This record gives sequence, structure tokens and C-alpha cells, in this order.
Amino acid sequence: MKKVKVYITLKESVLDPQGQAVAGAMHHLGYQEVKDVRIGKFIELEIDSEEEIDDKIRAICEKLLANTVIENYRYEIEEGVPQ
Amino acid sequence: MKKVKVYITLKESVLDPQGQAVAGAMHHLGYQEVKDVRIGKFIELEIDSEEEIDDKIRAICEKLLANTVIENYRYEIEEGVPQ
Amino acid sequence: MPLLHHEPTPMDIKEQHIYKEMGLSDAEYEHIVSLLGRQPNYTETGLFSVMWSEHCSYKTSKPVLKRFPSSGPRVLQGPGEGAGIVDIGDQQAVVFKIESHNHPSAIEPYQGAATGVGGIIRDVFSMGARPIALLNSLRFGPLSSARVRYLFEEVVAGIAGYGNCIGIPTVGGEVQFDKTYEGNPLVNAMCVGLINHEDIQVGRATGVGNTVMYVGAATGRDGIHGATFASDELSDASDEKRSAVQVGDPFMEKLLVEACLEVIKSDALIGMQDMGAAGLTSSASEMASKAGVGMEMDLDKVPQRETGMTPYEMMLSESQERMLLVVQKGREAEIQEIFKKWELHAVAVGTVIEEKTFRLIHKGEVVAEVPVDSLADDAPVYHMPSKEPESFRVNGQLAPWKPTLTNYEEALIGLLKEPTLASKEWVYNQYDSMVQTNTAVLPGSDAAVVRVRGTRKALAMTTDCNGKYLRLDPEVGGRIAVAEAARNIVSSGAVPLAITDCLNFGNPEKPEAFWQLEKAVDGMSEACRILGTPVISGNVSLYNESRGQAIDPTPVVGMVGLVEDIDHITTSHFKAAGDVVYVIGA
Amino acid sequence: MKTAVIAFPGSNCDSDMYYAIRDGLEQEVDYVWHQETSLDGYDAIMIPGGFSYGDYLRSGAIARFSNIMPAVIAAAAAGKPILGVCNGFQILLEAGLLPGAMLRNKGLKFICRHVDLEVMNNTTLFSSLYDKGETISIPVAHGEGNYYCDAETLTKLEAENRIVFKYKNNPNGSAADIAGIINERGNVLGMMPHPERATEALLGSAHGLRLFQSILKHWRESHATLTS
Ligand SMILES: Nc1ncnc2c1ncn2[C@@H]1O[C@H](COP(=O)(O)OP(=O)(O)O)[C@@H](O)[C@H]1O
Repeated sequence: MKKVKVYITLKESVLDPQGQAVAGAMHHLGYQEVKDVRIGKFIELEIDSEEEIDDKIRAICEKLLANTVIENYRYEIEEGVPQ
Repeated sequence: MKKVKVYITLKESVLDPQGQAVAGAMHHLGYQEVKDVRIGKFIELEIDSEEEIDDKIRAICEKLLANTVIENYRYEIEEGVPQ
Repeated sequence: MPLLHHEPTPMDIKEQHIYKEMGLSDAEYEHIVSLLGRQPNYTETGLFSVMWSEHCSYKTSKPVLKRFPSSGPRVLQGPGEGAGIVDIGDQQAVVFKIESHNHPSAIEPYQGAATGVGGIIRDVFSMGARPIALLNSLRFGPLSSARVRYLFEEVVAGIAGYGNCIGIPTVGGEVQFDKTYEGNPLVNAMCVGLINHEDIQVGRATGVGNTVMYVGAATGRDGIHGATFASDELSDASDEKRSAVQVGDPFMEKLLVEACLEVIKSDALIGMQDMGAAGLTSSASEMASKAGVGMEMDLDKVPQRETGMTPYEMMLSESQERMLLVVQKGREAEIQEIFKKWELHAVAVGTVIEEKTFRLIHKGEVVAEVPVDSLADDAPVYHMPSKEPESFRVNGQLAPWKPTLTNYEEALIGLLKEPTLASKEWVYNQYDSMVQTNTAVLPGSDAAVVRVRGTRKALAMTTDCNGKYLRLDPEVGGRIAVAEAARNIVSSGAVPLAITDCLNFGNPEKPEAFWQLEKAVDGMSEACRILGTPVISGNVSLYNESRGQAIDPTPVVGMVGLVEDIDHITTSHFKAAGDVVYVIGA
Repeated sequence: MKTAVIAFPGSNCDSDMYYAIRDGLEQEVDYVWHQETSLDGYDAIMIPGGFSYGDYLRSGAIARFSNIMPAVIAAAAAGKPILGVCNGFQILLEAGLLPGAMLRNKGLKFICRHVDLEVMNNTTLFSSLYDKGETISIPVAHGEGNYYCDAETLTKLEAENRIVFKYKNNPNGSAADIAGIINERGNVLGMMPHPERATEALLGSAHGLRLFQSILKHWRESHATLTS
């Protein structure tokens, strides 16, 4: 069993309305020092497979987890090395 | 300027309807080997402050970013060490 | 940091035919050179390319649209402004328009549909009206395809996501499935608003010296036409960072609606227009051209979401949730005060000038200077060749076909299983159809009915079109589309008032496709004349093709009717066992 | 009875609540903008539905930091009736005035339709004009209405009879079919269904009106004892 962590972020030029609203809330709360907030997804998968695991994860990310028109993704296997 | 990465995950005791739906979709696509999917948030902050940064981040997380009734959080400062 | 690419020089544009990548023909480019008396620079070429696009100039559809009847005793505003307006008595009026977002929805269905809803809402509240209802008309390929199911699910979610958040009820619509739409789904959104006559306002920039203000979301590189990205300077690496896809922010738009409706009450406001397709370029140049004046804008003042944006990028950006206002000189602070309550900034970005010129300044230099009318009015108008398709002649000679039915029960069940005929509850249960607490007839009947609070009146509304009929005979099909809408309105207890339409067709450069467009418009016009329902607004979406194959002609009709008394409201459901069922009509 | 309807940026059922009270209940009502800091002079406080701050991050997460919220919390402590509907319920949860949290609907889709509720407790100031066990039809309209609380909290809610409404056919996956709960003191009610959308037969149901009438009845009774 492998634990896979997937990080999904909006592409740089894509508007992040959530991040903007949260940054505004932080300023309102007195945290003026917060300059920028971007909100993405953090997905944990448990996969019972060793073979071609990278291919599988990439396929899952592109088909299901990330919307590659507006999002980027990266992943780590176990507590392993970032891609 | 520090870059802070915050990971928010649902507590284990809380059912994750979205994760279940995604797991179901993966099985449907033929990825039977995916056993469990949990969907959380990945938030990137830029903070222009050095002092008491841990205190600030913890406060921001507990007050705003995470709802500790259902969620856990952890964070990393810069490309630093996980907490 | 984004790449600061070097823009082609006027000479490059001419010699390398860069204008073609932007969608301008050789003749159009030559015409621009003669209007300017010189070669346009990159930014200027961009301005012309968007303003002379079919989307902004209606250059091929204009001669056809002229055939629509567009006036009537109740019409207060016909086609040409953000939305049309029809009087409903007691100093009130109904404002409505439909618009397509087909191509963006095919690329990114959730955001494409969401921003389509956002855009049509801005068209309505920029007239000064409070949006009171949304409708939509959707076409997809057969649900047997996984891609189609994905598009369907995401489009519906996008419509729901935007409309529910902003708090305008989505009260009706239609969804059909047919293989003609497999590669090219249709996503048309309609918005209906209510206005007091005294609040009607138009997008004009009158008053030399008055201030041009920018409100709403900051400008990013989103939505800049894909084709114009295809220049050599842009590498794959920059492509990574750039997305032509606009993301909608319904929360921002909710603030904009409330703030703009408050600003309307201020006599410091001269004119207001939303930044829709072609963003700053079209809103600014149209407002100036209509008022017979010019405009000078300082692009450094434009709120920017990204660093290093060029004038070209700012002018062509289609970032959502932005409005352009013209306000009386010296009264900017009053306007800013109103927006501040809604946590929005209003920024002075320009001035109305006497000289009928559209002038852009960036980092202290004039980066574009063109006659304002050349952008807004001088676009070429094309009278496309039209040809009756061979198939139409052949079909006309076929003997009528009658199905032979043996098992009626099976046939009925088979029909009811057709996704196009089946219940659309799965769709409309995702839409908040009740917010604003005026929806007297919810989705599921012939037309939705929305009460006019404080009166005994209500408005009935529907969208309809059956492309199959138009494929067989566009003229008859066009008539049927209007007549079906009218039947839905009448059977809800209302008198039809007027229509808006969205002409979804194939490539008009093909004479057969253009013929379909003409014939459909003729058929719709005839039905509108007979029913007394003028066309008060609309939208044209041409080039709906995939792999060279055009969709069935699909001129979606959005009709609104007036219920004189809420006691007249009627629903289509059977009410009680033992009631008698009549069939009326021919 | 004078009622405040709190409006946050992105609230969109604020006017529905306003009209339900003005036209349905025929009582005095004001909008109170989130930047205000006082609720003095109001007898009842309504936190309406909508998408405060776009419901970005989590429903109600940002609104609960508004300037008006300390006044809401003080009013709750003073025993004034506070009703949070839909987004208003979510804000009350985020603010800790009611226990638990909201998850996304089990089916992951937004749901808008009339649902049947069972009145579990008709001894509250919000539900006294209903019969216990009565079925009422009230619309829901939400994407995150799947009520969650830990087992201990649930046991407590049940033992203290604090579940005021339950769904008859749970549309969203809520724990124990919970549609609305009340605080220990009995003056703060949070519910996902929209009673303000069910105050006129023209709109499909008037079952929600009795909730507002219950609040008014309570106010009249307590007012009468105070002044007599
Ligand atoms: N996309 C949609 N959005 C909202 N309501 C819809 C949508 N599609 C269908 N409906 C509603 O479903 C009902 C039935 O629609 P439809 O199947 O097109 O039947 P018809 O056009 O014959 O009335 C109508 O009330 C319509 O408003």
C-alpha cells in the first residue's frame, strides 16, 4: 500500500476568487502582513499497487483530480521526494 | 517575505463525501487499486513578517482556515520542515 | 514573472500578415490603414480585431437581423443596448436578453457556463434593472458519451454555482440531446430584470471633461483571444502560465449588482456599461462613439491582477465582473463612497474628450490613437452569398412518412426514456429557483412565472427551440420556435410581450449555412409579427461547427409574457382525477 | 416586535426574510449591515441565507468575523431570539453559538426543492404554534447542509430535546436527519430549510409562517408579563 499526496493549484494567471476573499478576511482580522493567498486542493490517496504507479497517478490526476485547463498538479509518493 | 503552506484535512472520524465520490469514479475508470481518497485543502500564503510567525499562522489556521470541529491542519514555512 | 514579449512592429504586422492571426482579412487590414492614414501598431490592430469581430460588430449577421420586427407600442428599448426593455405599466418595465457562451463552455464547461451567466446578468443590471430571474437553453450530444456526460454535469454545475451564489433564481430553461451537438455543445443563458422607467439608463459617455471610472475585478490576462497568443515570442513555458479561460467570481458580481443599482440613483452618474466581450475596448469605444465624443484612458491606472501587462493585453482582456462608468467631473468621490460600502474600488482611468479619438496612454506615452467611430461604426458589413442546400430540395420531394405502431405502450415508454423528453428534475433541482421569493411557478411547468412584488402582476418566461425542425426547414422551424414559446407563455396565463433570441448557427461563409440563417430569421420574424412579439434583444453565435460539420440551426427563443393578475396563473399539471382532458388547436 | 435582518456581503435571502416579516408577519423589520456594531432596540435577530463572502473557504467562515457578530453573541447571551437560516445557520455554527459543522451534501450537488420536515419539539419559542410530530413542507436550497457533530454532541442534543426539526427523507446526509437545532438556553435556532420562503400559498407553502408567528407570540407573552 502506497500513500500518495496530490497537490492541485490554480495556474498562475487564473483568478482565485477564494484566495482573494480569504486574504481580505485576514486583513480584516488584523493580519496585514499576509500579502497573498492562493487556495488549492490537497488530496491523499491510498493505492494498493507498485507497478507503473507514476503512470497511474498521472492518469488519475489528469482525468479526475485536476482540471488541467486551469490547474496544475504535482504529487509525492509516500513521504517521498517531490516530483 | 515567507511562503507558508497550509494543509487542511478532514478529521479521520468525519466522513468525506467528496473523497468517496472520487474514489467511486476511480473504480469506475478501472483503477480498483485505489483504496481510499481524502480531499483536503492546500493553501499558500505569503507573509511579510518574521516575528512570532508560528503564533500568527496558528492563529490564522484555527480562527479562519480550518474548522477544528471537523478539520485538522498542519503547515510548513518556506520549503522548510513539516511541523 | 511573466515574459515581457516584444511586440511586432507595424511593418511586421503588415509583412507577416499578423493581422490574420487576429482574425482580420487582407481587405479589412487595408481598410484600417486607409482609415488611419498609416499602418496600425500592435495594440491598434488588436483593437480593430476585436471590435470588427463578428461578436462585436455583427458584420455578417447585421443585414439579416434587420429583418426582425423590433418595435411595438410597449417597446422602450429595442436591440442595440445591453438588453431590451418592454413596458409593463405602472411606470415599470421588464428588461431581458439571452446570450451564448458555447465555445468557452466547450473548453472549460464549469467556468464557461458560469461566466456566461455572469455576463448576461451584467447586461441587465447595466441598464439599471434589478435581475429577477435566469433561464438557460442547453444542447449536448448523446449521453452515451463520457465526454458529453462530463460537459452536461459541469455546465449545469457552473450555471448553478453562479446563479445560486449571486441570488438570482434560475427559473426555467431547456436541455436537449442530439448528436448534432456532440462536438459543439450550446450554452445559452438568459436574464430577466425589472426596472422603474425613471431608472433606465444607457451606456453613453456624454459631457466633455467627465471622468471615466473602472469598477470591479482587476484585469488579468484571461480571455485574451487564443489565436493572438500564437505569436512566436510565446514559448510552451509561458503557455503553462497563461490560460485563456476566465474564472467567474459570483460574489464579486453580487457586490457589483448592489453597488451599481445604488449608483444608478445618483445624478453624478452619466453612463454605465459592462465590460463583456472585448472588455475595455468595446465598453469604452462604444460609450464614446454613441455619445459622439472621444475618450482618453491612462492604462497605468487600470487595476491589474498580474504584473507586466502590455496595453494590448489590458485592452483585450476579458476578465469578468468589471464595469465602466462615466461620471460628472468633480463628483468622483460621491461615486467612490457608494462603492466603498460594498468593499469595491472605483478608479478614475480616463476622461471624455471632444475630439472623436480613442487615445490610450501607457507609461506616459500614447500607445494607440484611432478615430473612435472607426472602431465602433466603421466595421465592414458583409452580404454573404446564400444558397438553398440540395438536401432541402430532395427532402421536399419525399413522401410524408407515418410510423406504423403495434405496441403503443412500448412506444410511449421508449419516448419517455429519451433524455430530451425525460424529466429535467436532476437539472433544475440544482438551481435555486426560489430565492427572492417571487417564483410562483417553479421549473417543471410550461413557463416559469415570477410575481412582481407589490402588484397583482407577474411575468411568465420561457426558452424554446427545436433544431430538428430547422434542419428540415429553417423557415418553418423558426416559426415553430416562436410559436412554441408563445404557447408556453399563454398556457401559463400570460400575454406574450416580446422575445430575445440567440442565433446558434454554423459557419456563415458557407452559402448553405447562411441560407439557413436567413430563412430561420424570416420564419421567426413572421411569427413575431403575427403574435405581436417584437425582438428586443438577442445574440448571434456563428461558427458552431466541429470537424467541418455544422450544428442543426438552433435559434433559441426567449419569450416573456405579462400575467395581468396573479389569479390568472395556470400550471400544466393535471389537478384532479375525473377532470376532463381536451385537445385544442389544429 | 422589532426585528433585525443582518446583511453580510453576499447574503441573498436577506430581502426574503425582510418581506416574510414585513408582509407575512406584519411586524416592523430593518436590515442591519454587517459593519454595524449594535443591535440595541431589536427584539429578534434574523441571520438570513445566501453566500456570505461567496461561501469561499467554508460557508459562513468569513462572515462570523464581521463587526456585527459580537452584538449577535451578546444578544444571544441576553436571551433574545436569534434565528439563523441556511447560511445563517452555518454562521452560527462557525461562531460557536450552536454545536457542530456543515459538510457538503452527500450527493455533492446543490439541492433546491420543497422537503417535508417533522416537528420534533414544539416547546421552543420558535415552534410553539406547530404540533409535535406534525409534517410541514419547507424548501431547502443549499450545497453544504450535511450536518455533522460528534457522537457525544448528538447524544446531548437528543437527550436535551434540542433537535427541533428533522427531515422525513434526508436529502443531504445530515446526522440523525437533523434539519434544525436549538441552543441549550432555547433562544438560538439554526435550520437549513427556509421558513421565510414558505409564508405564502402563492409560492407553494405557507407552513413557515407559523415559525415567525411563534416568535411573535413568545414576544407578546413575555412583553405582556413584563409590562403588567
Ligand atoms: N436547463 C434548464 N434549466 C431550468 N429549467 C429547465 C431546464 N431544462 C428544463 N427545465 C424545465 O423543465 C421543464 C420541462 O422542460 P422540457 O423537457 O424542455 O419540456 P417542454 O419544453 O416541453 O416544456 C420546464 O419547466 C423547464 O423550464
